[in-house]
Amino acid sequence: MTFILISGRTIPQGSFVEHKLSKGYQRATSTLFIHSLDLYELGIESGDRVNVTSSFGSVVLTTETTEDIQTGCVYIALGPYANAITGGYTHATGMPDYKDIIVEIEPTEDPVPTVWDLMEMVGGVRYGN
Amino acid sequence: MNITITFRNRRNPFIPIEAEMITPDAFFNNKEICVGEGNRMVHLTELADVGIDGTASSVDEIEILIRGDAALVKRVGEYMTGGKITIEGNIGMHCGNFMSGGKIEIHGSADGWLGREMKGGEIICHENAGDYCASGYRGGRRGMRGGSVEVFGSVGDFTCEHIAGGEVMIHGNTGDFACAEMKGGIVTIFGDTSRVCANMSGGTCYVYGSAVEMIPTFEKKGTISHDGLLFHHFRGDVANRGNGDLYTVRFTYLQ
Amino acid sequence: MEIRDVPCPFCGCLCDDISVRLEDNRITGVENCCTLGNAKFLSKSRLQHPIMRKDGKWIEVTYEEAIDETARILSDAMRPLLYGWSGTIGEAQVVGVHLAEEIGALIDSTTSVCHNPSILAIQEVGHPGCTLGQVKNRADLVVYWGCNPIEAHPRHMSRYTTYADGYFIDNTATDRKVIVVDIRRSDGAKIADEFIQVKPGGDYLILSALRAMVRGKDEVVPDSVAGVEKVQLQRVADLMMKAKFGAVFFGLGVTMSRGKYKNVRNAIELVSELNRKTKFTISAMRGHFNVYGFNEVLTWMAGYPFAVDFSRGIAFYNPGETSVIDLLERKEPDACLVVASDPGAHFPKSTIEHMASIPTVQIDPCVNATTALCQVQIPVAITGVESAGTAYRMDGVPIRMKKVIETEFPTDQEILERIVTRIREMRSDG
Amino acid sequence: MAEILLKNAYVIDPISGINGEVMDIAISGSRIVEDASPHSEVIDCQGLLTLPGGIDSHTHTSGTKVNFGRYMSPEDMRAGRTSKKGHMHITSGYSVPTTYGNSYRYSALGYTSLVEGAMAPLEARHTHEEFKFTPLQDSFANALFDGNWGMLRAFEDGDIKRAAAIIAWTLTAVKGFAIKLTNPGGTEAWGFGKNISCINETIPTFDLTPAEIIKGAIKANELLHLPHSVHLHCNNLGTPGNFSCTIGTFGHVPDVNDKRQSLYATHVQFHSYGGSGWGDFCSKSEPVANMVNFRPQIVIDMGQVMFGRTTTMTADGPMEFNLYRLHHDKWSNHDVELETGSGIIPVNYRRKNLVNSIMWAIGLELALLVKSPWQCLLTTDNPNGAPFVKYPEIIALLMSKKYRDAEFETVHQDTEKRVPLPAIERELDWHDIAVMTRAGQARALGIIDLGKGHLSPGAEADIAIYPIKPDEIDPSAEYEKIIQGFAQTEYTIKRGRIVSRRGDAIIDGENTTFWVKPKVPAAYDMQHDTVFQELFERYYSVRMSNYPVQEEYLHRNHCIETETDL
Repeated sequence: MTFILISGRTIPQGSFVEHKLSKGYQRATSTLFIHSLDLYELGIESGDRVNVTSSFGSVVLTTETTEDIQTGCVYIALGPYANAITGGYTHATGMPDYKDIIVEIEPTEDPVPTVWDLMEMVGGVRYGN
Repeated sequence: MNITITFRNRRNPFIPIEAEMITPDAFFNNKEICVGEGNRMVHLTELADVGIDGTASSVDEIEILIRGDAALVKRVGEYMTGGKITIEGNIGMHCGNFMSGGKIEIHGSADGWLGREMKGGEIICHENAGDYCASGYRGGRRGMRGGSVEVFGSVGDFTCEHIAGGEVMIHGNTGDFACAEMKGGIVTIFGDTSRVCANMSGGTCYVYGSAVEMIPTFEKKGTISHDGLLFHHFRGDVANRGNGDLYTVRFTYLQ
Repeated sequence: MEIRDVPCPFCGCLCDDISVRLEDNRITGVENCCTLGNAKFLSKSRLQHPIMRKDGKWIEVTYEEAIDETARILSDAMRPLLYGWSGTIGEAQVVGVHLAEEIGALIDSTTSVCHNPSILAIQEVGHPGCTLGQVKNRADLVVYWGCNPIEAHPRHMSRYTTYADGYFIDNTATDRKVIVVDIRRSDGAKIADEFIQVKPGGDYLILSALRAMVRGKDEVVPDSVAGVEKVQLQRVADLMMKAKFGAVFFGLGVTMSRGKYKNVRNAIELVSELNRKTKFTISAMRGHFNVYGFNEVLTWMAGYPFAVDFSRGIAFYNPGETSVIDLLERKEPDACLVVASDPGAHFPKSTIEHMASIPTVQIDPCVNATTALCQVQIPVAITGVESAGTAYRMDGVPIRMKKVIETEFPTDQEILERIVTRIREMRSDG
Repeated sequence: MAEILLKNAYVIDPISGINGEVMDIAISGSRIVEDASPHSEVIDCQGLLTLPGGIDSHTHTSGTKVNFGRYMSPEDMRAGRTSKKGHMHITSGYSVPTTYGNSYRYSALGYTSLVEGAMAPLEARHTHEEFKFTPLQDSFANALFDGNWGMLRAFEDGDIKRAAAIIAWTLTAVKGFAIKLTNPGGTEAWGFGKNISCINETIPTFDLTPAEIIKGAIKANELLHLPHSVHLHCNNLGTPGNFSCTIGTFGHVPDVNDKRQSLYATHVQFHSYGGSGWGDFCSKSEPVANMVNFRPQIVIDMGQVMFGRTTTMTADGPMEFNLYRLHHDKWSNHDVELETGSGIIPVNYRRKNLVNSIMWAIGLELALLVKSPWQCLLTTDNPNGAPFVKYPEIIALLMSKKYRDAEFETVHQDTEKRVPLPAIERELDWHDIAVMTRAGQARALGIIDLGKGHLSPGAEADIAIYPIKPDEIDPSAEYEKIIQGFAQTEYTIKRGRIVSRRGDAIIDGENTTFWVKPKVPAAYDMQHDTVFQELFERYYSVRMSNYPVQEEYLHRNHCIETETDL
């Protein structure tokens, strides 16, 4: 199914900002908020994982139901998971399209990657564990 | 006088080159042509083969041909007053900035800010142009003021932003916010456009295709026939006390 | 021991009433702080020593080695990029700007990916604003547009708006009205007197409609705008015009949406228009505690608030060309120094791919996502906890950050100064 | 210690009573001394005009508002860019240059001291940060008190001493130099989008009139024995017919200080307008100048307008909004809680615009009609009337009737009917100019005793040497030479060091910040006053303990402690 993805700041994301490699930060930034009707359409339940794909990449996220967003839109906290599917084109304004990203969402059994995993996918090297 | 500049391959092809001295004027005045490559200044000949043929008694007798990969060569033709520049392939940002005379013809595509703050002369781009084609500078209140720009392909966002004069023709589509803050001049878009003429205060814009996400604060003035087609005539932007004319064949609002 | 009135080094609210309890040079308790600030004051994890990547593995190095390597990387670069800055003090930012000037670098801050559009808009139409205390004392109408103070600036409402006591406000609970415009029915929306749920891309169109209405030109506006009923917009326009003092706060919902700075420009022009009827101000909800400080510092030193290119020996500014995302997307930088921010966690994938492919150095107290992208990381004191200096609040009020605990770690200012000195030495050695 | 001997200098030093004497000046360390040491570096001035370093008693170069002027104007920034050169950092900006730009360009004009005209106390730290990067001039900051709630409440209660105590605490806290009132009452009214149109109108939120605020501030100023007088930006700036308000204001000023004026009224050009609207707008420089001529207790500065682009910036928020409505261009406003306001808009003064032409004439008329140059100082209210780089042209206009006439030919043709300028024959001489650009400022600011504005032994060695031989130039006819000569010094010397040579800053320099600290008895120490504390506790958005500007921001500084009558 096609959705519009919006990203923004959240309290949990903010409070783990100094601990970007923690489980808490991973949880806070890899949760996809989605309307219950849309979950129903996808045939999954809150907490199930989905593969989210834009024209810039794809990433596995965990769903969480919400009524605070309109159907057809999904919401995610700012962070490395959102960025895995965000493009670097800015329309020559300097600001990438963090909001209003067109994505395809389908259920998956694949695991949610860690932040280190994501960094290694772009050519980085994890430090410590 | 014919000048041929052929850019060679570079070790790091991603570092942009700033070449504001590539103008008929600089060659006419026999200037030493230096360009910026990253944070270093180098002689043009370090990056390109330069061939000069013949003489010129005025700037208008100078023709520059640019070959090789010039997609990251910026500011070509800046402040040019006459003569001609032909680019065989693509050209980098800010081509024809502030130009007041002469002609630039690009056989490939142009990157952003093509003809920024242009005052006169002519630019023809045979493929696409990037964002801010025929626009102004940051914070500037007047964009293109005179001359003409014709793009045979499509253009990016913020095309003709702040335009205050001159004539622009886009044969393909535009991105979002074409003709934003338009103050004067004439813009013709033969394809489709989005949120066109937002906040315009003056000038005239024709859209032969479809204007999607029309700004909701334009006054409908009926329809007119033009060039064999029926156009909806809008006046605005009312939100900005504007008095510009927007003519479009089709339009839709965001619902 | 307790230290009072400590400014919080987290968000742009820069709350300066925090009490910090100390035992043996360790913070054991924090009062008055929100969840976000609390987490920062009480944070324990940090990088203990400089690290460098060698043959794909991390090794520990001395500060001198790390600084040497950084100086070498920056000296060799043709298009070095100095990025970050929002999590450090003005005094360190000054050194950064001098460094950029000296080596012909590009310098940009996190502004580029948060309120850059606000600045572009301000540069087109100006900015009718005020300090936060002015809102606290006078505003009888507060508009939160595309921002969510409860999540991003948790004490904004209690210190400056909805729940704050004010000189001209008898009863803050009843005398202040709140309008929320957001794409999500956020917690803030639930307490609003009027909530406009806007469609993606709809902000600009709604702002235009409101401007026309404030001008008394309701008749041009169609019956619904971007899915919002005209009658609701009329109600909102009316509330705005009837206010004695209205204050608009806007956030990333406006700046990051399609159209970017045009959205902000339209919001500013609505506020300017409203000033013909009553008093109105507009303010950006700036994120990092000193993101505004970098804009101030770079402006007085180079003339522009962010995204400056010094490569030609003068300051050139053109966001979209000289801004960090565009530069990385086009693979221009051949070296990068990251100071006090975490682009690894905040930049689109393709851009950090390029960072990982060039020599990148990070100056930061903690291991973060960017660590993985670096060749070198130099740990430093935590600004505002372990080192003092100047920060600018989201409204431009400068506040001196405090040092509340002693540390062995050098400050980022010291490290930057040592890098500059080392580069000069290398140059004079030829 | 550096020692310099300036030989054969053509010296005009009005404070010392020297007018055009060719003499030697000896410098040792940072001071001027009687006798040169034999080790001195000798500079042969060859009869070049040598003046004390220039002092700008009202300019906007540093702080929140100025920086916002830069921030919002990339088109102005790109109009004045220079690259790194020797000790000089890059600079940007034409009408609002970067801090280094201000410092280098002022130094090239021979200026060694600058008074920032309007510092919001809450944001003082910012001003001091920029002072740090203004290396070639000493800095002074006028602190804004026009809407200071603590002070206004004390005035409401008729308690001048308490008002003085609050001013003393605030000046000390923010390291300010003098009391600045900008549109008193008006900036407070602007908090709710209103303004004040008359000095006798009660302001909406306090039971006070502007006249009462001004009179109260003058009394408080003298109770504190501050070096400078109250520094006033009158109400109704820029409004047709405002000259009566200006004259009315001057009428309220008592003569209470025998060393200097009791009121410094700034940029009076903007306050000398006749007419009932823009249609019959005209100059009222004559009655305003007459008023000044009759009242030695008043000193004004010109606020000269020059044609071209610039940026207007002032604490006068409502006035800037009016300008915005006229121009419909970009507009910034920044109210500062419990204290003041501010606004910024770009403008372009055009010769072909009648109002602009009249404004241009009025500034010159004031300088020519005020008899004593000590009472009318040269400013453009930089950058409001014009960027300070226009000073040489203004000097030439004042010295040459011929130049004025030539310029007058180019302005709007109806100007002649609205202004007295064409009929004014007066041409100022070298001495007048020296008074209007340094000596008068030093006296008005009360800093002669600190060694400013003169060249007698013991004075600070702040000296400007211009490539002008006064005996060989007829300023009246050769005005081009005046412009060139004042545009770039041969040498600018600051604290005994050559800081600028033919337009280039040649050392990094280091400036001194001058600030005042009135000695207040314990009973009047607001630090421990519970009512005053409550003002912070309840209404400010920063804590009282975080308000004062720490010593870290000052570096080299000179604290002027004053005895008080509290």
